Amino acid sequence: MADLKVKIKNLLFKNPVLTASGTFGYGEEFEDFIALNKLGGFITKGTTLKSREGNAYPRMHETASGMLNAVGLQNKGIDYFIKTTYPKIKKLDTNIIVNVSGSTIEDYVAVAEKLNTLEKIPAIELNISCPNVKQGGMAFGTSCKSAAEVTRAIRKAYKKVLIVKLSPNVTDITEIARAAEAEGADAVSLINTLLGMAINAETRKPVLSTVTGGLSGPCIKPVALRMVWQTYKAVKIPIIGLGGIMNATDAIEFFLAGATAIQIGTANFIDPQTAVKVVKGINDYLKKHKINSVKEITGKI
Amino acid sequence: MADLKVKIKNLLFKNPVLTASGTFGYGEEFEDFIALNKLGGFITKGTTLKSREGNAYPRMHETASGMLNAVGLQNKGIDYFIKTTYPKIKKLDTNIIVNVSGSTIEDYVAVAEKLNTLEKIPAIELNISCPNVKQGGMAFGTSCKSAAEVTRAIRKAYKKVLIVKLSPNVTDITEIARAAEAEGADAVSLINTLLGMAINAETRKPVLSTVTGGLSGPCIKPVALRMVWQTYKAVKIPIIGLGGIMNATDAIEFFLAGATAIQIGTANFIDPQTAVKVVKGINDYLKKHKINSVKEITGKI
Amino acid sequence: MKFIKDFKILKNTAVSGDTFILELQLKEKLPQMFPGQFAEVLISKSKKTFLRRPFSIHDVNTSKNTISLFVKKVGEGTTALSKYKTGEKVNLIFPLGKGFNLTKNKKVLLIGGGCGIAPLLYLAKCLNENKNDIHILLGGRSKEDILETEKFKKSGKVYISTENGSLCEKGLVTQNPVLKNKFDKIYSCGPMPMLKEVAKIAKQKNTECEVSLENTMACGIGVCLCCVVETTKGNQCVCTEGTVFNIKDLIWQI
Amino acid sequence: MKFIKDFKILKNTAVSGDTFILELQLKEKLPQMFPGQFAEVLISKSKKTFLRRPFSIHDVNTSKNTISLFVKKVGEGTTALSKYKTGEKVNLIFPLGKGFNLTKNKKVLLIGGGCGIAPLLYLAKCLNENKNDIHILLGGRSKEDILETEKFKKSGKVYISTENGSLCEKGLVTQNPVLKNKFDKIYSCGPMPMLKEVAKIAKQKNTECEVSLENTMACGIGVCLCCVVETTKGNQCVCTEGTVFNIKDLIWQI
Ligand SMILES: Cc1cc2nc3c(=O)[nH]c(=O)nc-3n(C[C@H](O)[C@H](O)[C@H](O)COP(=O)(O)OP(=O)(O)OC[C@H]3O[C@@H](n4cnc5c(N)ncnc54)[C@H](O)[C@@H]3O)c2cc1C
Ligand SMILES: Cc1cc2nc3c(=O)[nH]c(=O)nc-3n(C[C@H](O)[C@H](O)[C@H](O)COP(=O)(O)OP(=O)(O)OC[C@H]3O[C@@H](n4cnc5c(N)ncnc54)[C@H](O)[C@@H]3O)c2cc1C
Ligand SMILES: Cc1cc2nc3c(=O)[nH]c(=O)nc-3n(C[C@H](O)[C@H](O)[C@H](O)COP(=O)(O)O)c2cc1C
Ligand SMILES: Cc1cc2nc3c(=O)[nH]c(=O)nc-3n(C[C@H](O)[C@H](O)[C@H](O)COP(=O)(O)O)c2cc1C
Ligand code: FES
Ligand code: FES
Repeated sequence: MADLKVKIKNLLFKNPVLTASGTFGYGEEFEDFIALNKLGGFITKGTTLKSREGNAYPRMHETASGMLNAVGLQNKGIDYFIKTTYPKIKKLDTNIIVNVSGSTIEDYVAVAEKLNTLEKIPAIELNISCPNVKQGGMAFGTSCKSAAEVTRAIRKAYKKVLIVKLSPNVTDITEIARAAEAEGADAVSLINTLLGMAINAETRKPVLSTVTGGLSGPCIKPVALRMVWQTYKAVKIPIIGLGGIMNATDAIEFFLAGATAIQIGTANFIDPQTAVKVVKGINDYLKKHKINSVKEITGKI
Repeated sequence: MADLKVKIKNLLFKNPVLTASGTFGYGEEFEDFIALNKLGGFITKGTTLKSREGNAYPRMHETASGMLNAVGLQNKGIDYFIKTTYPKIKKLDTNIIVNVSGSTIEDYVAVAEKLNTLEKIPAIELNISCPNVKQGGMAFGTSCKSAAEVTRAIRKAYKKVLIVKLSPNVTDITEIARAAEAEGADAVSLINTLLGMAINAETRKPVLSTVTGGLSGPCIKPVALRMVWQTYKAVKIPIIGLGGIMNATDAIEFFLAGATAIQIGTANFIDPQTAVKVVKGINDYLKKHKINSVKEITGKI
Repeated sequence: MKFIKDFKILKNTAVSGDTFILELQLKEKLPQMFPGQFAEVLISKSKKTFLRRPFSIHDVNTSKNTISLFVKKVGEGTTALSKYKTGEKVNLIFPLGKGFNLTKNKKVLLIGGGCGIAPLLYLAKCLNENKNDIHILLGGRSKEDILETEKFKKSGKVYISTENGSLCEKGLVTQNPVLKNKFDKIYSCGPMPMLKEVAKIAKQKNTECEVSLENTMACGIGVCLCCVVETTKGNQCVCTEGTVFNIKDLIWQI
Repeated sequence: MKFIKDFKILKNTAVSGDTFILELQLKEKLPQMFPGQFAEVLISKSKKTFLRRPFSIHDVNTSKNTISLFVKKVGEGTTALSKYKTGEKVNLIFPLGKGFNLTKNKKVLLIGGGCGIAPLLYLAKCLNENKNDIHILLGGRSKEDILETEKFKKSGKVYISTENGSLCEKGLVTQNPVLKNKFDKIYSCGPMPMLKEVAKIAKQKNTECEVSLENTMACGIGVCLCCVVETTKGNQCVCTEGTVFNIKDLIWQI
């Protein structure tokens, strides 16, 4: 067994494989398929201060090697999470990270403050990159100024590990990453979905109720890899890489590009066992190449 | 037969199907497969002032539903084009548009001026979005200021139809489109390739000699469609849409999103007859939906 | 409990020009499955099919340890699936969704439009075991769309409507005279406009009515939140809270 | 003239564990094809294969109107191709590239490493028709990699090297004693390191030498400019200016 452990600030992950927000529910949904404690961690669906109904149906469209979604942060709100979901999952032996979403800085801060008190939530992922909600979400993630602002506010309010999730819909992602780093982010995760669109030629209407949506899946992997590599050269904090990872080879590529850990997103829909297969595959790769620890390959192209 | 004719400024296209720069050589290469005069037009490989050897091999990597390229504008230069290529293709009954590339404004201008004199070149496509050349190319296309500057200079130097080809690697493509429009572009074409990257996990090296390359093919279609739609709402000049078009349905989607004409790029590699099939398919669609002219569906979602 | 398993294709039978039945065998013993449940099928031989495709469980044969899917070719994925041959493997996530609520000793009407008949065959069988008085109304555009009639006849009385009148009653399925009768419960699956019409009729007659919805799905297991329908309790996932809904819980813009 | 055509698979024959020969028949008369030319094959049943895949023309049978491809399974596309069955169709763009320059009445050596033997069989046949004195050197890691020997023997004298010595000479193909002899021309195809070694030997002996390169390709028809190799005339497309190059035109970092 190779050493798969990685650290973000003081937080230890038994392995570098997490699952991505919005593709893994709150973990429980996968218990029939995998042992959750085999994961380095999982990231919950984007959670907001108040419960949200999300966008109107249709919210999904398949594309070439990927999909568009326009869920719009449907969730039951942070209080429901704390009261109902957290007690059910807190015994899990893996890192549970809450993806914090919002449309105002005050909302973000309020959610983060509530999460401070949950013993078994060691980290939050600040989602400043959701393309499917009008105010907030992506708007914060597409300018350095607003990314800095929201990170600063959350950094003040939240004591544990703070991961900032970046949007790829920008001219220069390294600028945003540096802004988050400067304001005290402990790590950045990238990428969220690319803003895309689908049209039904027969009905001559947009497919999604919101017209545009977020593109995910293997189609975006080349863009994600490039952004991880650019960001690796730009910041000192660890990077969590994601975007189209379907198997261990993809994961290795992200490590080589500069990721300390990775997340499995859309792949969970196609094979709900992907994440554990990736853990095994990384171990096999390291053994085959006689590498002791996964940490050794981060950024090593 | 539905009316497939479209116009960009005063330039008439017999149909809205062009082929994209860098995927169609100088036309001749496709004569065994299709009758070039069935096309609305074709756009030459990016042509620069001096001949260029391009980047080192390897220059290509297949990705999920797409490919990365890092050709780096290999071409024999504008003088070779004028002396050797132009005489061979000028008799073709279709619009031959030269894709003008460069790394300084002076170079762009010099190429454009030479093209002024070629009777059978009714338009140029100004490539300010090539991600594979260090200076120039994409750098011009990722800020409003430099996009405006280069467009202004070319507009002064070039008398015929000026199309500016935009980069998708920006936070807001509508800004750049507006800048080009303000400086006198007659049309914009979008999108060029997304900046991506590939890594070989076995060798632990980047696949491309230049590390990053341009992503094209159906994987980028959702992003391209979105950008065409955004730009359609932002500018008054016609839009030439491209990015992942593989068939007539894809083309129709681009018209609905706001394109006046479209280009076939990577699809030419998979089926060199794609462009003529798309012409036929657009006609079939219009007939089936009882629409007289392709112009009627531009932007009609 | 949900499973992810490879099934072996025992038979791929063309039913009509554009429909076929896949009979799929599992090596280990099949878990219990309820009518109205579905499976998410990986179509690995289709170049353009990225996500799994959901199909209702059409029939279950416990002695052969098989399930069957009734599929209509509508696009890349289903067309590729139609070409799978005996002996090939397909991967399924199953059984998904909650299925229909089964009545006992009641007079029930099953209404299926087009390939909406898919979940109704197994439903009819189970209702039959529960000693219900079963009436089955099948509809389609023309007689070519009316399929599996003989199989349905084994569980109940069959009524047929075709839009062009090429078989039995002419008109929409929702115009069939059998709907004038009183039933204790209506079960239905088919295209949305039909379901809405069925719901309207059931409401008017104050008849209990369950419909199975086919919203587009990415995951089928309740995590992507793409398949939602508006209900009295807010947006609910069709894949986990449905696919079967009692119409009184749905907020439909009828 | 290049063509884009559907071919029917007459036979798909496993040659070894990871190689197979596809025999492909064209309905209309085959155009003339030269040894060393290749085809771009659309592998439509492979989910993950986006671009066409290039394969050398291994053999041509004008009486059956077939060509054959000799393919090694190395990834998704070739593995999917290996599963195609008799009667299925594959689409080809062909014939591509310039092919080898054929000598007449000369003493020639053909050197093939691994699946680099693919273009050499048809080459040997054509050289044979041209009344050359043909010597064929085949190399591989072990005897399992030495394939098609009997077919080659019909056109010339066959020499074999295996790296592990499990068949004939032990060592690299470029260490085979036959290379000590004087030839008028050497033709070679195989992995890059082997080709470079062959080129070195040919240069030393001042022997005319042509090699066939297998640079990764997107289009195969000279428009993407992805497949270039450095030559004395600058970067040239392997797909149109090659795939066969005289080594004196190549600038190799030997
Ligand atoms: C719970 C559920 C159960 C289903 N059961 C059956 C069944 O038993 N038999 C059967 O034949 N079909 C069933 N369907 C529909 C089936 O899933 C789709 O026909 C299939 O996914 C189409 O795949 P494709 O790749 O062939 O089509 P695509 O190429 O993806 O699409 C072709 C056309 O079908 C439409 N389409 C795609 N997916 C769906 C969908 N999920 N629902 C409705 N339309 C869609 C598209 O909008 C498009 O117009 C069911 C759907 C759901 C959600
Ligand atoms: C002109 C030409 C002629 C060829 N003739 C033959 C032939 O007759 N028989 C034969 O078996 N193969 C031949 N090849 C190689 C063949 O094209 C590749 O093996 C094939 O494209 C791999 O496809 P895949 O989808 O199975 O592999 P992929 O999954 O795409 O890749 C698997 C591995 O193969 C490597 N690879 C992919 N494409 C190429 C390539 N073009 N050249 C070298 N390595 C590659 C990849 O880097 C990777 O390591 C030829 C290549 C060229 C350019
Ligand atoms: C259906 C769906 C819902 C998502 N919801 C969220 C979310 O709530 N918060 C968030 O930060 N990212 C969300 N994402 C983005 C993913 O976490 C991930 O960044 C993206 O999908 C790219 O990774 P992938 O290609 O591996 O899926 C969602 C993605 C999908 C497909
Ligand atoms: C191999 C290759 C070479 C290209 N060369 C050029 C070029 O010289 N100039 C240019 O403006 N665009 C170039 N492009 C970009 C295409 O013209 C087009 O914008 C892009 O590929 C997206 O369209 P597609 O997805 O239909 O291919 C090139 C693309 C490819 C794949
Ligand atoms: S399909 Fe994903 S939640 Fe229902
Ligand atoms: S493969 Fe495109 S130019 Fe050779």
